[in-house]
Amino acid sequence: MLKNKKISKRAIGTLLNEWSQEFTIFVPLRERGVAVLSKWDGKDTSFTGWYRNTAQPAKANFFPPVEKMFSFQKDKEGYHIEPLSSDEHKQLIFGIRPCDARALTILDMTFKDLYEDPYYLPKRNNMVLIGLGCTNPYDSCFCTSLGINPGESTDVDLMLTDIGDQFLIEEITEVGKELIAKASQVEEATEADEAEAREVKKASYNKVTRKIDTEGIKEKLLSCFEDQDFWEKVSAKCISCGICTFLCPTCYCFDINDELVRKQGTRFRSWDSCAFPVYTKMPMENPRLEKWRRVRQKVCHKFEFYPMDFDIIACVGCGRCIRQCPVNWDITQTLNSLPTRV
Amino acid sequence: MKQEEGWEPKLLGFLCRWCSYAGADLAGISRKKYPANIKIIKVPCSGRVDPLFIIKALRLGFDGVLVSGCYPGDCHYQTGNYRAQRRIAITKKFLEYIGVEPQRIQASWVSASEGGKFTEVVSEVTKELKEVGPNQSFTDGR
Amino acid sequence: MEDREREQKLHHEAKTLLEQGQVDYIIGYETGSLKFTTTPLITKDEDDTDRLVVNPFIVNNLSVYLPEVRGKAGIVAKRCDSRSIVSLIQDNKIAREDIVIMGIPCPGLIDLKKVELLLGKDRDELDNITREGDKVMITVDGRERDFPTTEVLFDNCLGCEFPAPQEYDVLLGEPSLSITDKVASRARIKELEAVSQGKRWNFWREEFSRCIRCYACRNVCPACFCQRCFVEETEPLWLMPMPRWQDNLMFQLARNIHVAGRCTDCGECERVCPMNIPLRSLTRKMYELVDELFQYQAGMDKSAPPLLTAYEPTEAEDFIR
Amino acid sequence: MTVTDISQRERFLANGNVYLPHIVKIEKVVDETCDTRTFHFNFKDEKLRKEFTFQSGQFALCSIFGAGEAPFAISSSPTRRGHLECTVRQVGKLTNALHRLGIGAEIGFRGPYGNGFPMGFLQGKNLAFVAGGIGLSPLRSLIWNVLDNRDNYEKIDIIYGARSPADLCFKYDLDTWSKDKGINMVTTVDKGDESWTGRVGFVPQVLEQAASSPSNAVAIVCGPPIMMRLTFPVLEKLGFTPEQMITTLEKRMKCGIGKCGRCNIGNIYVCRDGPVFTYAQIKSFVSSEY
Repeated sequence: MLKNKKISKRAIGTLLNEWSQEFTIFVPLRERGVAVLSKWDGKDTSFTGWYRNTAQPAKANFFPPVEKMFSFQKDKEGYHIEPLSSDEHKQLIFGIRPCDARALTILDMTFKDLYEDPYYLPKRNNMVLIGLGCTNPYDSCFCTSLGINPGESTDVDLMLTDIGDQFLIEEITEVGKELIAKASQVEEATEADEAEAREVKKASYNKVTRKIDTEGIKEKLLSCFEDQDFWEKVSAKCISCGICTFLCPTCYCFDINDELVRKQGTRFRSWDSCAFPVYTKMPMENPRLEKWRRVRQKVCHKFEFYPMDFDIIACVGCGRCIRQCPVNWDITQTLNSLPTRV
Repeated sequence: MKQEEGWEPKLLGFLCRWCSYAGADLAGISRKKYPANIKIIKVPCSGRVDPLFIIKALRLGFDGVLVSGCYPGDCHYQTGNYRAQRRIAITKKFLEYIGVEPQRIQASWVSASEGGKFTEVVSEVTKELKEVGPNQSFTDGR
Repeated sequence: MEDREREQKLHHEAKTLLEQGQVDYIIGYETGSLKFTTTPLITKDEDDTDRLVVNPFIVNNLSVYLPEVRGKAGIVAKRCDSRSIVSLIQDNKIAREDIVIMGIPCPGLIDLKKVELLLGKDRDELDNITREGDKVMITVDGRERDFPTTEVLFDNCLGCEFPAPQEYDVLLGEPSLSITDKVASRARIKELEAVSQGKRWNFWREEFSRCIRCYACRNVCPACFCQRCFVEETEPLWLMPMPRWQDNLMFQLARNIHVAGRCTDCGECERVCPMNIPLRSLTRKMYELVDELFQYQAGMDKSAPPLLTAYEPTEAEDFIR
Repeated sequence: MTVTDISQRERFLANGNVYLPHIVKIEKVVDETCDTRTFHFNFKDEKLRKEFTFQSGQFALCSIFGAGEAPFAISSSPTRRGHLECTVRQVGKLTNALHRLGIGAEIGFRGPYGNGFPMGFLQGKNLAFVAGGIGLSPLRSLIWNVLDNRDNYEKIDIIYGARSPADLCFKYDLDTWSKDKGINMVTTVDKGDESWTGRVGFVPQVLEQAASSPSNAVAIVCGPPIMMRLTFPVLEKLGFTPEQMITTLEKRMKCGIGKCGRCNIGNIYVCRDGPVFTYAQIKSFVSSEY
């Protein structure tokens, strides 16, 4: 029983063009040497040749670095608040990696918790995700340790696997099915294609060699939580910049600020980071003034607190924090060197 | 650059309280006329002017910034104006490289007795700024 | 001297310093967790000193850790780092007697971004990178290719005058001749200087629209040692703490002016930028301006007053009315 | 982590968006100390004015438009719904901006957020209120709430301290309470002045001397962190169990609804899971960064 489809790589342009009737399309593009998700220009599909992953995760499409929350004006009758009209236009991300797609599923938990977030969720609900399996993971990747197969994903609508000149297409959701039903260039996949895809997935899984041991990690972190010596040693070289958190696909902390220019006001929310001392600063004290406390917070939030709250580790092993770190601070080394209580 | 009819440059002046501010005061008392384009912030010394103030003023949409202090050797705090001189020189050159017209960053030495010089400086600077046109560096439409 | 020999000497020096209690900490480099990377090693433990390395990838300017380390420190320093140390001494952020400098004569470091661009491959896809004199050999897919050193060194290394550290207690190896390319070193600045003012502004505006305000450039910079940076001030609020190009650009302009005369052109800000913003085209220009206006180079003389606290009554003031 | 039922609060959302504030108007400003003021305010919206409810101990995010937003405990009692009150000490950009506002000024208000004091648990108990400085403000809401339903509670002790007589907040309330025969009221200052006739001493010491009985009692504590850290051991010494100690915590907050991240203590978000906690809960936190 063959259900999967396939499409020639050369037909990707046509496919995206068909979809662009309905969606704003985002694809990986290189801007000044940095791979980013950009609005598709209608032509460039070169990413199939060079694309490994984007420097910024896809979260920026749902939870941008800075976004307007609402605006406000003052007149004779007082203040008026104008909610911003949300952009209802449907969007489509082509080529999201399984790690980044899982990260969105993890982010959903926070943004749905208690009160639904009125900025993130509408964008999320309006977005179609076309996953593309990794064939060449980075040496910093450790997704397999977090239950992610770099070649597979159920967190997307369609999942593509690179099988040479073609992509094998798996329909994951109903939305994905409909998209494929309407696409003109899609063919039925053969048994050979399926076999090829299985090989590709297996190979890419095996290419991920960096590992962490997540078995009992929550408990291990709990037991060394108060071990100040350990955390001081681990955090010594950290320079407290925001790279690892800003580029992390599961980090969601934000700041809220007002700007008032000639009686026209706007409230913004923007990314914030637990690496910055001001993040927790209160007038009289700061619970995380010391660097080791902030590093501990970052590690524990992902591997201890998030699992306590939502029963899932808030890390997908994308390796950006290792790859982009100015001082090569490596979370996998930290996690693999947790002191075990004797 | 398109200029609106009747556009007048907005100039922000940081004046040392010991000299230039008094000079401006004197210009006022002696009913000397100078362009109303300048808004004045009194500072304890021209050395108090952090280049950040200058950048912030440009960010806020001022067309030019004037830092005015005591003549070399006359600083109330001995060396404040010398320090200001270095900072402003660097700021002016650096911002020029970034793409800000150098005329937007101005400096002068005006003593407490030079009401006349103050009016001249403000007039000249205003004239220069008129030639340069509005500062749209930080607006979205440049 | 070979890197291997230098390393052995370094291990010995570092271990002795700790053993004899001359320093409380050693700050150096150890092999990083990714290919062709090193990572700072900050340790009190004598046994750790065997992990210290010297190779063409010791990129970090370790002097950034000095103000935060409590006690005496033995630090591995290249020329640019040693100048940052001198600059920190000038600013009274650290005391000379609290530091033992293990100087590395540095013939320039390999810029992996340039290598990646040259080969169209990412760092982790390369098999080997070695350096011999004025050639760098890179092995990819089993094939070795030669490149002139000047093509793969960091831009700032290409502009580095002299390989030996400015200030040191121990020198690990003999300084060899530097391979420089002054023109290539400031090629991007020259390009900018050649275009109109408006174009230059638009260039920076575009570049800074990508900035995410991670502050890596600031935090990695030894010259940015303020306890509280102006971007964190709220009364008055100098700029919005969010990544909009106006605020990003303002932040970087003010930062550059604040570190004028302290920046030693170590190039760390540009290297760490995750958005590839050419920050050195700002810092290097400032470095040149300072030199041109005041004949001052940062971190050359530990007894000289810092640039912005000093003056010469005779200085040119032709721009002042 | 406590799962909070917010169904009652959703009707108070502006336009269904949890981040949008309602406009409220300042009706009265009371100077408490040289740097602390109580703002009385009410909704501009007629319907909200009538319908808005909250629990003692809950907080709200107040916007000073242009300056930003910050969380404040509601210091008035839900039993007295003529208006709402927040007591604010001038410590930073936002509170400075708020202090510049006077009667008639408009600010933003969204809430109520967090969990209030466990009123059911408190019923029929002896209550010991222990507060320091501006820490009285969330407790004041509860105190008036309790006094307005006096029959539901047994003995009431109030131990309140401040750095100096001039730093005592809510002097008008302190007067009323000290005259109330049903309340054992002790006011203390760290350092007195010529006119001060009351006690001198730190709150934990005074508490030890006052020695409330732990039997069928609950201690409700709020004050600066150092006071709280010293008060809990004293209460334990007096025989209070950690379950009998209730407090309300303060952290830097931006969202108020458990998303922006900064108010966490381990996996606990003060805004979402608090701000009211028993000392037993605090002791069970992963982190001691409270």
